[in-house]
Amino acid sequence: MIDATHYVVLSLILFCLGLIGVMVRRNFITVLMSLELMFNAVNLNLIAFSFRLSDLAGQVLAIFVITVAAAEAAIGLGLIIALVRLKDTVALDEADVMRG
Amino acid sequence: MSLADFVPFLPEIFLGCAGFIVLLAGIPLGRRGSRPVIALAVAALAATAVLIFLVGRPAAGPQLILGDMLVVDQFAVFFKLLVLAASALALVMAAGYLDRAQYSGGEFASLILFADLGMFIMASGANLASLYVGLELMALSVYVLVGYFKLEVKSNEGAVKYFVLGAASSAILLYGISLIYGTTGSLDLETIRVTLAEVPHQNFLLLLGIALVAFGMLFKVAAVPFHVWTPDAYEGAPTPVTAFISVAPKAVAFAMFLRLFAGTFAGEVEHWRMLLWIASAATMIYGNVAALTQINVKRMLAYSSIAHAGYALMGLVAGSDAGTWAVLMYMAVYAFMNLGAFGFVILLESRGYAGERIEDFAGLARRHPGAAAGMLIFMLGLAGIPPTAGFMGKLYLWAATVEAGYIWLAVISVLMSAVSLYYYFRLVVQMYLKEGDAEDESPAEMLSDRWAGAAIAVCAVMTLAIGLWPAPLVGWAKSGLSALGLV
Amino acid sequence: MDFLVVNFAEILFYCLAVLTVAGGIGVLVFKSPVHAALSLLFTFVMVAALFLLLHAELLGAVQVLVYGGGIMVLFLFVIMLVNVKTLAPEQAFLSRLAPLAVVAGVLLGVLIAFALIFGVLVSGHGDGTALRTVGGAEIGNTEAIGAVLYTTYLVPFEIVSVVLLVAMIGAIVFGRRSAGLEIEGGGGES
Amino acid sequence: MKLYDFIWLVPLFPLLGAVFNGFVSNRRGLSKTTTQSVALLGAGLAWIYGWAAVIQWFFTEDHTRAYSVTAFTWITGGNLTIAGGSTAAVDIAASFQVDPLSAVMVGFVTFVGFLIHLYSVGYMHGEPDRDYARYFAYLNLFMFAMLTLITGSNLPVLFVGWEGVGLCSYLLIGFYFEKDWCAAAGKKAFIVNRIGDFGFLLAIFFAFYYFGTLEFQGLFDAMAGDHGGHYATAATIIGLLLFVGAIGKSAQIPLFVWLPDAMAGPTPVSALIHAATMVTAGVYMVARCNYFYQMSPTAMLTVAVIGGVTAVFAATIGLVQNDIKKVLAYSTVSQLGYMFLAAGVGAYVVAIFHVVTHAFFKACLFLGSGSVIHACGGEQDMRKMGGLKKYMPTTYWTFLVATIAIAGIFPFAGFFSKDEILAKVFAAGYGDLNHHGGVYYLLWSLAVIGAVLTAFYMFRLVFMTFHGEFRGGEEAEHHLHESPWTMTLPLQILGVLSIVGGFIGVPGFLWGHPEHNLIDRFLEPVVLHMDHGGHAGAHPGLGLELGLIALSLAAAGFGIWMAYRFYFVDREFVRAGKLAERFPFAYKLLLNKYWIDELYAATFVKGTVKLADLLWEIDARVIDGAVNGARHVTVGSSWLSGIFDLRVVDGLVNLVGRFYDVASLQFRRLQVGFAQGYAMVMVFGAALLLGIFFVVNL
Repeated sequence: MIDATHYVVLSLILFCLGLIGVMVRRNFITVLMSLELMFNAVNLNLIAFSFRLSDLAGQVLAIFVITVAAAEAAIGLGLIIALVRLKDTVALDEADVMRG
Repeated sequence: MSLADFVPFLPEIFLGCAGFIVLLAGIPLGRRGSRPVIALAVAALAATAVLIFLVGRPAAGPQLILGDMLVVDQFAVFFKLLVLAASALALVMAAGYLDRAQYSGGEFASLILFADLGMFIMASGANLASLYVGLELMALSVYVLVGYFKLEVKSNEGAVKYFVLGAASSAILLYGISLIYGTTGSLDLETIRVTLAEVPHQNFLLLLGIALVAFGMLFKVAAVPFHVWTPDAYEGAPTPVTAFISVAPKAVAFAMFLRLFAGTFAGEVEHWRMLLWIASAATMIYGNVAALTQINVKRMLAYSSIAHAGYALMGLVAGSDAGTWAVLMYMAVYAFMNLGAFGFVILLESRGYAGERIEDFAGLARRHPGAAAGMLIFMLGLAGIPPTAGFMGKLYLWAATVEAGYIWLAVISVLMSAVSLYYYFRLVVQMYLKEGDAEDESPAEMLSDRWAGAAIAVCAVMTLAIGLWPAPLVGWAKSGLSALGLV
Repeated sequence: MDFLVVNFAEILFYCLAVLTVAGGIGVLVFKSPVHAALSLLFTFVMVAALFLLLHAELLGAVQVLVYGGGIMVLFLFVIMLVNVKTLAPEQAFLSRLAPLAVVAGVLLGVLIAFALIFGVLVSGHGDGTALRTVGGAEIGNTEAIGAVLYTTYLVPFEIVSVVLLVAMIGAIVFGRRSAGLEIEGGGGES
Repeated sequence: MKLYDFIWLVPLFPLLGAVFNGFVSNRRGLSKTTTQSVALLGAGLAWIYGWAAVIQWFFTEDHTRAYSVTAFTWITGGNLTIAGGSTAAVDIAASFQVDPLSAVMVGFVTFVGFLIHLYSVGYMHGEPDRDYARYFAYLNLFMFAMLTLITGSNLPVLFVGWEGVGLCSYLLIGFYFEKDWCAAAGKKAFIVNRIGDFGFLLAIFFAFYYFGTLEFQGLFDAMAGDHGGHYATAATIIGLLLFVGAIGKSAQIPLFVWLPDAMAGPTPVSALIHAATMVTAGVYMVARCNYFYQMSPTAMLTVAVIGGVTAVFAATIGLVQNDIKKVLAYSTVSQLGYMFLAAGVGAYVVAIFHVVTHAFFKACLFLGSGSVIHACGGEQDMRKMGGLKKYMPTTYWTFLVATIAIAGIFPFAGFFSKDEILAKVFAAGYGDLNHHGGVYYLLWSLAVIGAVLTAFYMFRLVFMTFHGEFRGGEEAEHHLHESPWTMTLPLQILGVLSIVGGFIGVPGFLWGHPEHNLIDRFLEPVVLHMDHGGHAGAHPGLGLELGLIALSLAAAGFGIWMAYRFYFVDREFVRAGKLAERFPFAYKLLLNKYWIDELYAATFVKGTVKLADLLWEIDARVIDGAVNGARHVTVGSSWLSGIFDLRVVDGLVNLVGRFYDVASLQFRRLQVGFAQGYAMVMVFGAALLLGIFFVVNL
C-alpha cells in the first residue's frame, strides 16, 4: 500500500526542484514556472494528507492554493510585460539597479 | 451558520464593496486628479472604523463566526483600527504625490482598500485556510502597489524582486501549513492547539512545519535572513506605498505571528523560542549596522524598519502576556513614527525630483524649521529617546524580555538602539548642522501639500502624545490579550 | 501478471512519480522557455493523475483545467508576446550563482528530509469514501467539496474571489499602455 | 497655598518659552525684543517660582523625607516578576520632588540659567532674527530638560531630562554651522554619550529588577532597610552602570573627549551647559543615588579613582592649551574629576557643594572669556591677546576673582569646597575607608598636585590674556571695548558669588561648631549612612586639619608663583620657549599636538634670540632646579596625556566607528542586487536556522 509518506517524499523532491529553479533560472518566465512547481508540491502534500485523514479540509485548501497561484501567475506575467517594456529583457538578474 | 453570523463580518463586507466602488468611481473622478477618489477612499475607511465600533467588536469575549473561519476579539479590533489609521494616513499623503507623478488614484486607492481587507482577515483569521487567503490578498495587492509606477525602473524592479521572493516565501509558508495539517490533522487553530497540548513526544515533522510557518512570517515582518527584499522594495516603491507597506502589513504580520505562535503553538514554545531568539538578535544587529552607511533616506529607513522588526520580535521571544501586548503597543507606536518619517520624504523635493538622498536634508532647519522639528521628533522616536512614543514602546519590550529572563537579547537591543542613534542623527546633523549647497544647485525644498502636511502633523502629535501619555494605548493593547486565551 | 494486479496502485504511483520528477527537472534544464513550459504542463498532468489516485477527483480535474488549460496558455501567450528574441535558446540560461543555488536548495532539502525521516504523520486509515460523503450519503467528491466550500469555507472562498479581482487590476495596471506618461531611462518597444 | 505642590511648573515655564520661540518666533521671524522677552520670562519665572517654592518648602516641610508630587501617571504596565520571585507593578509616574538636594540644585540652576539668558541677549545680538529665536528656543528647552532632571523623583524622569539636556547640547554645539568640524565632533559626541546612556538604561532595568521600584525615596528606603547586606551585589552592579552614564555626561576618563570639542558652540552655551549645569548632572546623579555607592566599596573606589585621575590628567592638558576656551574646557573636566573624587570617598555633600561653587566661578570664567572673545572680534587664541586689563576692567576684575576662586585661595568660594574635598579624601586615607586607605592617600596626593596645576594654568590664562602688551595687532586693538551691561551685570553678580558663595560651607568644626556648615547639615538627610569598615569615625585632629589647609593654600600659591614667573615677569614667555628647546622630543610632540612652542619660536623667540640665550643661561644655572624640575614633570605628563588623548581614546572611538563602517559594508554586500541572489541568501539562511533549530531540539 502506498501511504502518505511516499507522497510527502515526492512532494519534497518537487518542492526542492521548484526552489532550485527559482534560484538558478535567469528567465523570469521560467522562474514563474518554478514557483508553480512549488505550489504543486504543496498541493500534493495537502491532498495526500486529506486522503489519509479522510478530511476534506486539505482538498479545499488545495483549491484555494490553485486559485491564488493562478492570480499570482497573472500578476507575475503583468510584471514581466512591464519589465520588457522598460528594459527589453526578461532576464531577472538584469533588474539590479538597486543594491547594497 | 445563520444570517446573524454575518453581522460582525459587516465591516469586511463593506470594505470589499468600498474597494470595488472606489475602483469604478476612479474612472470618472480620476480626470480631476487623484484627490476626489482618495477622499472617497478615506471616507470609506472612516466608515469601516465606525462599523467596527458598531458591530465588529466582541460582545463578550472572543467569538468564532462563519464556520469558525474568523474570530471576533479585541486583538483583531486593535490591529484593524491600526491598519485603518495607517492606510488613511498613507492615502492622504499619497494624493499630492500621485498628482505630481501623474498616475491615477482610482486603482491605487482601491488596491489599498483590498490590501486592508486582506489584513483584516489576517488579523482575525481562526483557520489556516482563511489566514493564508487573507495573507495572499494583502501580498498581491502590495506587489501591484510597489510596482505601481510602472514606467520607473526602480519601482518595477522593486516589485519584481518583492514578487519573486514573496511568492517563494509563501510557498514555503504553505509547505509548513501542509505539514502542520499532516501532523495535527486540522487547519483549525483551536483544534491544532488542543492537539498539540496532547502530543507527548516531539515530532520533527511538526517542528519543521512550525519552523517553515515561522519562516513565512519572518519574511512578512522582514526579519533576517528573510529581509532581503525589504531595502529594494522600499526604495523602489512610490514613497507613499513605502510608508504604507512598512507599517500596515508589518503590523498585521505580527498579529498573525502572535496569533499563531503566542496562541496556537504556545505549547511548543520551548522548541521554537531559540529560532526566534536568533532571528530577533540577527535582525536587530543586521538592520542597524547595515543602515549606518546608507546614503538614501528611503533605504536607510528600510534598514531601520528591519531593525524595528527585530525589536518587536523580542516580545515573541519573551512568550509572555507582557511580551505580547508589548508587541501590540510597539506596532502602534512604530506605525506613527515611521509614517511620519516617510511623510517628510514624500514632501521633500530636490531639483524637481524626489529628495531621497541624505544631503537633501541639509540645512532644512534654517529653511523649514517646522519640518525639521517634525523630522527630529520622528528620528528621536525611532531611536527610542524619551519622551517620544518610541521610548515607551521599547521600554515595554525590554521589560518583557528582561522579565522572561532573556537578558542578553535585551542587552543586544539596547546596544543596537544606541548604534541606531548614529544613523538617525546623521539626518538630524544634516538638518541642523549643515548648510545646503546653495551655490551650484538649488537645495531641496519642502513642497506645500496641505494634505500630506496634516497627515504628518497627526503622526507627530501621536508620537509625542503616546510618549507622554501612553496609559490609554497600553490599556487598549492589554485588552487585546483576552483574545489569545481563545487559541 | 498477478504481481501487476496486486501491486497495481504501487506501480502506477512509482511510474507517475518518476514522470513527475522528470517533468520538474525538465523545467530546470530546458534552455528554451517554450520547452520548459511544455515540460511543466507534463508535470501538471502527472500530478493530476496522482490526485486521482488519492481520491481527489475534483482537484484532478481542476488541475488539468486551471493549470493545463488556463495558466499554461497564459504562459505561452506571454512568451509569444514579449519578444521573439527570448524564444531562442538562451546562451546563458542559468543565473550567475547557479552552482551555489543548487547547493542551497539541496541543503534545505536534506534538512527537510531529515525531519521526514524522524517525524511522524498523524494517524489515519485513508478512507476515500469520507471524501465523497455529504450528510451521510455518498454522492461524490465534487458535491462533497461544494458542500463545505459554500458553508464552512465561505469566507476564504469569497476572499479568493477578491484575490482574483486584485490580480485582474494588477494585470491591467501593468499591462495597459498609458498615454501621457513617458518611460524614463529609455529602452522598450512602447 | 503650597507652592511646592506645583514644583513641575519650574521646568514648565522654560518649556513654554521654548515652544513659543521655536514655533512662533522662529517661523514668523519675530523681532529680537519679543524673542528675548519671552525667553527671559520663561527662565525668570522658573527662577522666581523655583526659589519661592523651595523657600516655602524649607520652612514648612520635614527635610528628611522627599516631598513628592505626581503630575500624571506616565508608564503603566502590569506586574513583572522581579528578583526573589515576587512581583512588582510597573507604575511609573511623571513625578517631581523637593528635597534638600533638589532644592540646592533648583536654587542655583534657575539662577545661573537666568543670568546666562541675560548675558546671551548681549552676546547673540548680532545674529539674524530667526537664528536668535532658534538659539533662545534651544536655551529654554535646555532649562526645561535640566530642571526636569533635577526635580524628577524617579530614575525614568531623570532619564528624560538626561536625554533632553544631551539633545540640546548637540543642537547648541552645532549652532554655528561649521562643516568640517561637526561631522567629526558630532560623531564623537554621539558615540561617547550613547555608551554612557547604555549604562544608565541598564542600570534602570537592574534597579527595577532588584527593587521593584524606581522612585528615589523607595530605593533609599529599600537600601536603608537592608541591614544584612543582601543588596551588596545589586548595589555594585547598579552603581557601576550608573557611573558609566555619569562618565559619559560628565566627561570623565575615558569618555571626556567630546567636551573640549563641544566648545565650538556659542560661549554662553559653554558656560551654561558645558560648565555650570549639564556636565554636573553626572555628579548630581551619583549624589542622588548615593545609597548604591554607600553599599558598595567597589563602586565607591571606582568613582574615586576615575575622578582623581581625571582631575590631574585634564589639568596637565590644560597647561599648554592656547585657545582660551580649551583651557577652560580642560579645567572643567578636571574640576568634575574633583567632584567625583569627593563622591568616591562618600562625601557626596561636598561634591554637591563643589558643584555649586564651581557653577559660580566657572560660569563667570566662561562668560568672561566670552566677553574677551567678543571684544577681540572672535579671536580665541590667547597669544593674540594680552593687556586687555586696561580696555575691559570689569571683565578683568570679575575674571580675576573667579580665577582666585578656582585656584582655591582663602576666602574665595573655591577654597572652601576644594579644601573640603582634599580634607575628606585625606580623611578617607586616614580612616582607612573600606580598607582601601592606601589608595585614598595616593588619590589625595594626586589631588594636591592637581591643585598646583589648576592654579598654574588658570593664572597663566589671566596673565596671557589681561597682562602685558596687546599682541593682536593695531587693527584689532582699535576695536577693543568693554561689553554692554547685559553681559557685564551677570559677570559682576557671578563675581560676587565667587567670593562669598563659599560661606554656605564654612567648615565649622574648625572652631568646634560642626553645625555651622550650613550646606553640610542641610544636605545630610539625602545621604544614606553606612559603616564603612576601617576606623570609620577616625577624624584627623584639628592641628592636622589646619595643616592640610595650609598645605592646600601653599599648593595654590606655588602654582600661582610659577605662572607669575613664566608668564608675568617674563613678558615674552621666552623662558617657556627655551624650555621647549631643551626637550626636543617633548617639543616635537607638543609641536604636533598643541603648536604652542612652534609659534613661540616663530613669533616671539626669533626676534629676541640673543636676549633669550642670555636669560636662559642665567636661568638655567641660577634659578633653582625645583622650578625646572617641576616644569619638566608637567611637560612630560602633559605630553603623555596628550598622547593618551590623541592616540588611545580617539583611537578607540575611531575604532568603534571604523568597525561599524566595515561591518555595515560587509552586511550590505549580502544585498547583491538581483532577486535570485536574494533568494539564495534566504534559502541559506533558512537552512542555517533550520539546522540550529534541529540541533537544539534533538
